[in-house]
Amino acid sequence: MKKQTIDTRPAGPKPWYDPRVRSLFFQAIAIALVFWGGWVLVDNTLSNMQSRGISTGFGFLNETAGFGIIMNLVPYDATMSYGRTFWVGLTNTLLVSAMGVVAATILGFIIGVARLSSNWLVAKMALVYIEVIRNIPLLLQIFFWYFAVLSNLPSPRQSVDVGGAMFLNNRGLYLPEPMTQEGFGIVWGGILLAIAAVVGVRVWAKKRQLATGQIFPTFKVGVAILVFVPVISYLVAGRPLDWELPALRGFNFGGGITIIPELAALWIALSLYTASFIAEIVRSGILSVSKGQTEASKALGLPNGLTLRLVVIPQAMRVIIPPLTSQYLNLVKNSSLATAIGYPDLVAVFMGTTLNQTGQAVEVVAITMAVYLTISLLISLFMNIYNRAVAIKER
Amino acid sequence: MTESTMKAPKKALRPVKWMRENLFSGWFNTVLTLGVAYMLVTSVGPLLNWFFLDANFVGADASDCTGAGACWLFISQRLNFFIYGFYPDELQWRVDAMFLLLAIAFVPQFIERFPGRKWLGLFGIFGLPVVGYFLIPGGSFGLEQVQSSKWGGLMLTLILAYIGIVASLPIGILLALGRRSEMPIIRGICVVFIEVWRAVPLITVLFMASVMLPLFLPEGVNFEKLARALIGITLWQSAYMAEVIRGGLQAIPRGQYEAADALGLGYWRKTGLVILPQALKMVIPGIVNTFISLFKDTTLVLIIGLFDILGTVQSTVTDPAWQNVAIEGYVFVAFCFWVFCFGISRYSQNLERKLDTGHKT
Amino acid sequence: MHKWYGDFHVLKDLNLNVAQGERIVICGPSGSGKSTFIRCINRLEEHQQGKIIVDDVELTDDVRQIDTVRREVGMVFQHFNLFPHLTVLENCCLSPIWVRKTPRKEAEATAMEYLERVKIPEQADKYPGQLSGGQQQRVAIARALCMKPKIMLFDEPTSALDPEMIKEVLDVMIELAGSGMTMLCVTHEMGFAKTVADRVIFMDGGEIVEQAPPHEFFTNPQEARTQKFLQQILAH
Amino acid sequence: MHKWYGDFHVLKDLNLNVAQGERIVICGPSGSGKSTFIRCINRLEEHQQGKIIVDDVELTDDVRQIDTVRREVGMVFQHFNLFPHLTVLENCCLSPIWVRKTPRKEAEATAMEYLERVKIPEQADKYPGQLSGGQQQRVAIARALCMKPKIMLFDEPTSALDPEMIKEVLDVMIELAGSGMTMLCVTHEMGFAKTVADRVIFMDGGEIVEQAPPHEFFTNPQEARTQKFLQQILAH
Amino acid sequence: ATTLENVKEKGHLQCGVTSGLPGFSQPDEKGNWTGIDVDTCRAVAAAIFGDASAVEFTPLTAKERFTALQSGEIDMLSRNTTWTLTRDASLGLNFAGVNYYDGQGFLINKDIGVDDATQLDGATICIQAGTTTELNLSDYFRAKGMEFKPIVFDTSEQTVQGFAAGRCDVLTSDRSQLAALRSKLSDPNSAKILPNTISKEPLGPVVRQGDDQWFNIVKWVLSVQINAEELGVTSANADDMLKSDNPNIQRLLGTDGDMGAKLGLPDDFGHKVVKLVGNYGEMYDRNVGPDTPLGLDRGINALWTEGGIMYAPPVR
Ligand SMILES: Nc1ncnc2c1ncn2[C@@H]1O[C@H](COP(=O)(O)OP(=O)(O)OP(=O)(O)O)[C@@H](O)[C@H]1O
Ligand SMILES: Nc1ncnc2c1ncn2[C@@H]1O[C@H](COP(=O)(O)OP(=O)(O)OP(=O)(O)O)[C@@H](O)[C@H]1O
Ligand SMILES: [Mg+2]
Ligand SMILES: [Mg+2]
Repeated sequence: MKKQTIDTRPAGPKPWYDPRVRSLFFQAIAIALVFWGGWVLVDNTLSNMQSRGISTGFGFLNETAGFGIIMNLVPYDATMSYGRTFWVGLTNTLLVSAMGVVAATILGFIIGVARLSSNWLVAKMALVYIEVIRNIPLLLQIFFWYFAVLSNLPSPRQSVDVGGAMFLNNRGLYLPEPMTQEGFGIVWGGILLAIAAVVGVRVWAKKRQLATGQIFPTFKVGVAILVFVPVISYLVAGRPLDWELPALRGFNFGGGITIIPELAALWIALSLYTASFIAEIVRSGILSVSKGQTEASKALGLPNGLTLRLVVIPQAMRVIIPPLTSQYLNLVKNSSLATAIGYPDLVAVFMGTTLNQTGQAVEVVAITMAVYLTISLLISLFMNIYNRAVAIKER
Repeated sequence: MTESTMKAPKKALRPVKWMRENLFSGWFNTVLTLGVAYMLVTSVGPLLNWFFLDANFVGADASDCTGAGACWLFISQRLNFFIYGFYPDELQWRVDAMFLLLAIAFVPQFIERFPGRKWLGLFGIFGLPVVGYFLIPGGSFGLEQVQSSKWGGLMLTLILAYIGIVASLPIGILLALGRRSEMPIIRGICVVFIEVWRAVPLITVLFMASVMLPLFLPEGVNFEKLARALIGITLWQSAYMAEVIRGGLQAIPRGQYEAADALGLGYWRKTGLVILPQALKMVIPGIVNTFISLFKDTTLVLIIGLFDILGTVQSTVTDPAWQNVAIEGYVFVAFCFWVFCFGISRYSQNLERKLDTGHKT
Repeated sequence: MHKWYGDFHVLKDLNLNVAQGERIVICGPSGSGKSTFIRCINRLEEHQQGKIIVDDVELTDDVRQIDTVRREVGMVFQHFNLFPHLTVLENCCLSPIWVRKTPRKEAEATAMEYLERVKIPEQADKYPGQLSGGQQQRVAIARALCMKPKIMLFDEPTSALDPEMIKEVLDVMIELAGSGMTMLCVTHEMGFAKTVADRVIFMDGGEIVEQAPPHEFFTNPQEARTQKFLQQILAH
Repeated sequence: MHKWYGDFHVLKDLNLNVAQGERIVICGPSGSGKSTFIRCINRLEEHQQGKIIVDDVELTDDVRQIDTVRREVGMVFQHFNLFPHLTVLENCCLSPIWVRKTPRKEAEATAMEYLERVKIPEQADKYPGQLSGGQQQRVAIARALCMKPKIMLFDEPTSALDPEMIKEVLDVMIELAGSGMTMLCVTHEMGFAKTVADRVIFMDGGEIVEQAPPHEFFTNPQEARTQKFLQQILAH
Repeated sequence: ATTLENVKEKGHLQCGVTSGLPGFSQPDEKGNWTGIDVDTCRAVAAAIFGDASAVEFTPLTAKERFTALQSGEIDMLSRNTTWTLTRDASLGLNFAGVNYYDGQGFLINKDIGVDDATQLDGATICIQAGTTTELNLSDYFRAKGMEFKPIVFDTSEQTVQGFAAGRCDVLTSDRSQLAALRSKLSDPNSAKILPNTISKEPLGPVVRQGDDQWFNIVKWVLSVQINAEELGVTSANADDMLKSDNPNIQRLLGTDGDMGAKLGLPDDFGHKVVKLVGNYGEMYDRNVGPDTPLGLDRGINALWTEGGIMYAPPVR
């Protein structure tokens, strides 16, 4: 065996034995295959569509939709375009997803912590909850909440009446809607002022704590400011706010804000279902923080609450975030089950009625899928950034 | 220093002490306990009544459901439909045979030390689909053919989940390997494939598979609706599977790759003989969990008009012959799913625990 | 004092008085209950019978008393148990700020002082994961000191360290002992025991078998078990 | 031969001839490039400049040549890197069966022979996880030998082992050396070097600083760096 | 290949139907489908294969139906689908005739005490997704200056369930379906159908555009059934009628002329259709007529000779 120094790169082998060439070759083949496959697909689709007389293009988005949608966050009526139905569906999807994410996270954390509670009964109940809920298909749960539970609420005439301002019946939950009058600008001003004041107090309190060590009750004072300043400005401005109360008109309640049962059922089912997964994630996150950490914290004299807040949770978050992200993604995707109970989400409205009325399946489905892809990439991105921020620095 | 045999104190007062420590330690816990207990007491009674005491179990049709509770005879009367769908009565032995084989293959997995359970499991994964392929649709070996449109109920649910998982495994492996490949383009293709499939809801996938697929294929090429649903489910599932397997691949220490290289094993042998066996074993719990979620997700085929178990139940609760049996129907389906999923998830937890300790030796 | 794990009697009738400023080294074979004993002192473990009185406060179920005691007792663990998500400085300031309500500025100043004392002021803004084992253990000591405890407990502070690093840590501990701090230290470093201990306690099977000033303990052990143990240890 | 990691020049102008049957020990401080060097020889790392010729085959990008060289070179790693899902026997047979295409029977017979040579034939059907570190390392040696390599590379084969086990492994290696196998061994076991090495090579900063027969190397090192290193090592 | 060739090659007709609507298409426990839409499919199968059972049914929701037909998933769609200009023109579809003339109506809970659709201002209304009903409803309320809240379900089962559960005041659909849906309620007498008909809903089989032969086959199979009723040919007397010397009947049953060949079918296809499936009247009576649970009168679906508008062009 010999080794020699020669100041050149080792002589190149025959191309087909050079791993670099090989890898380039494989990749070229792969790319060719993908393009070929894609081209075949597109070609087939186009020729099929043509031979079957299906119109193509996105022109349909400007045509009049002509159908009603029960819930719209952006202004909508039947005279508007199909393009508008897309926005209605999308905002409805985003609404129920956002509500679901918030509720599922809160509930999931509570149940996850309850699962570790020293209270035997509470821990067992949390366990039962988790094991029951996550082992039953979500679609079934949505049906259950919608058809079996919410439908058993009273009819509009027998509504549950809360002080003549809120009503609950099988058509939904009716809440008074604030109607701003002239001069409400002052109240807005008050609200902004209050927010600024709270931020100010926080900064000041932190400074004071740095300087003197006294801990200022920022939270309580903040809440007080947030409540009183707007209330006072409201009174000063001469109560420029009317409440539109829901009232029984004909068949139904009119006026006010309505939370329709479809939304409620979907929201409840999504939140409960996802919460059962989040609870497990939270539990394993907390358990992943070694016992030594809690002991060290106790040895430093930190009480249980602070130990949880300052030592355990920050470390658990690192373990919790990645699976939590995928639960959020699942929740958004699962919100498409809305279509089964008639909540007008993107899939029900746009990939449902609009697709059916226009017949332009390829375009509509492509748009829908692109939307979900975007949402999920955005969530991943956001969570990745957060995750990097809480990652633990190692050598 | 001498009483070395002193017993732990206060042993006699155990229950009281246990309650004090576990239920009533501090006012907060006491309030919680009382609250939860109150909820339990007020809900368990009526539920018990509805489920058992006031329920009707025997009879022939709706008119025998007289009690205030659940009408279980609805379930027992329609059970055949819920399990086999439209599968012809006289041929149902074929489905039963599959159920039996399934049980033979997988029940022993729960029993430690069952001889040859590994082989039974492998038969379950690779052999069973082959047997099923000939047995269920028939059409060969002198078996009468049964169109897939006649399949339904629990049987269809199981077929969907089963084939979905078995078929997505190899695709998932390839995707996972591709995603860890050193070739940027291969990696890119796999990443895009995985992320796209993972981002879209299953019902859009099913919708596409069920009604749009023929549009993408050359004229004349066509499969059955069920086959198309399966293709959709499999592709969608394989993206999830790929991520699970990638987790296993990442957990294999670099030394294993290097040792295999040093032994002169090439890429495929290194992967097949050294890396994959370890990685797959490590992610069995993950695979089982994926299976559970797929199993639950198969209910969505109801939306594209396949009669899975939830579909059969939904179509019968609107049958005019039976009134107000929706809750019973849903509870029944929920129970079926729960038994399966809970059982399997327990199994996977067991496995996880075992693999956990296995690692430390 | 007695303690049980289930039916297992770990600590049997321990009886020990520690005077202020005294430095005690506890040794004994593995499983003899040393860690358990020292952890009882700041109530990381509960004792079932007998009394533990720290600085005139008796340890009972009362959370206030437990808090009081924990404030007066600093503890250093075998595996450091630093908080990996906080910088070294933050680790040291955590308890002063949240428990003793010291202003952050002041807490940081004190922390820097102690970090200087353990000779790693330049690492203050790093994360524990970025330090070597010996440095980490020194941070752990500084962190315990930042509470200005009256008593320091050490549970095998050097046994998870590489030999070069043991010395760094022992040096810090010796310096600390020199400053008159009350210390209880579980360790097998007999050199350390000889140098600083006022008393060496030998435990076995959950009992205190022997206690004596170090030179007596090492040169003239009374009990057979102690002799055997010392032979093993010193054979190294 | 030269090698860079990015801009970092790890191996600088190494020039080494190893005759057949020669036994070479490589030592040097941590990070000096010993592992990198030895891993270049069977192309676990790529070199960027210069030539490596093993048994008349030059290592280039050519996959066939890499395969040929790897067949002739056995390697034993610091952390054994046994395949935990295969039994000891299967570990040993893997490469003969799949690379050399030996019939299984024959491969098993050979494997048993080598297992006997490393003195653990009775462990053949156990899994690596069930063996002690020393036994595992001996299996690793047997596995490498089963390929009937012309050259054996060892990368600190004993440094992950407890002291009692080091001897077991060194004994096997000494025996192996006695049988005339060409060996390149990275180790800090100077005893081993003295006993078997034909030549000791000292590396630092990616260069070969000194090479000499062992007695000369230990008794009369030429370079300052070598002297310093030897002092540290021998002080233990 | 033409659709007819494809169908012959497959050996069966793939027909899209509803996933369950009594009288139109409904599977029983054994998966046997019945209904007027189903019979329309069977008639086509009988014409092609001489075997009324050579059909496979694909249950479809309203949303999926056109996509399924467009994509080639099914050969014909017979799923109480309303014939409209847009559907005919821009979806790439052709309507092959009308097998039921319907109109949209309202099913309402009796408790509400509404007798006329004009009193429905502000009502919550359950509808099925992807139907013309959805559009008609908007038009009707807009024209009347009234408001409504639509609750849109995927399947008719869910729509009824929603109505039964009190989620909406009114269920709207084609009048024929209202009767069927009402029969699914636990107490059918608690609900009534309002007299108003707010739209024209000609329902019929649909095929893909661009295959005229196939379009003709479906169209003429339906016409044959209507003509058969007009000529008094029934499944019971179809064999006897072969001996009839009425030239109309002879052409219909294929004993005279090559009517079948012109369509690419066997000449006796008319005989097969009537013999195996029956004439239009039989089909109607069997599935939705007064003696069925739906109990619908013939009404405008009666033959033109009997005061209705069922009128088929002559087989000649
Ligand atoms: N949580 C526990 N539950 C039950 N037994 C325990 C527990 N913790 C410790 N023990 C047992 O109590 C005995 C004393 O343990 P301890 O950790 O105090 O020993 P030690 O003297 O510190 O030993 P070492 O030198 O190994 O640290 C041991 O036999 C141990 O197995
Ligand atoms: N993959 C890599 N990328 C960048 N630098 C590396 C890499 N691997 C090793 N190095 C650097 O190359 C130098 C030589 O490393 P090498 O592992 O060969 O040292 P060594 O002599 O084996 O040391 P030790 O005795 O600690 O094993 C070191 O400075 C190391 O940090
Ligand atoms: Mg200990
Ligand atoms: Mg090295």
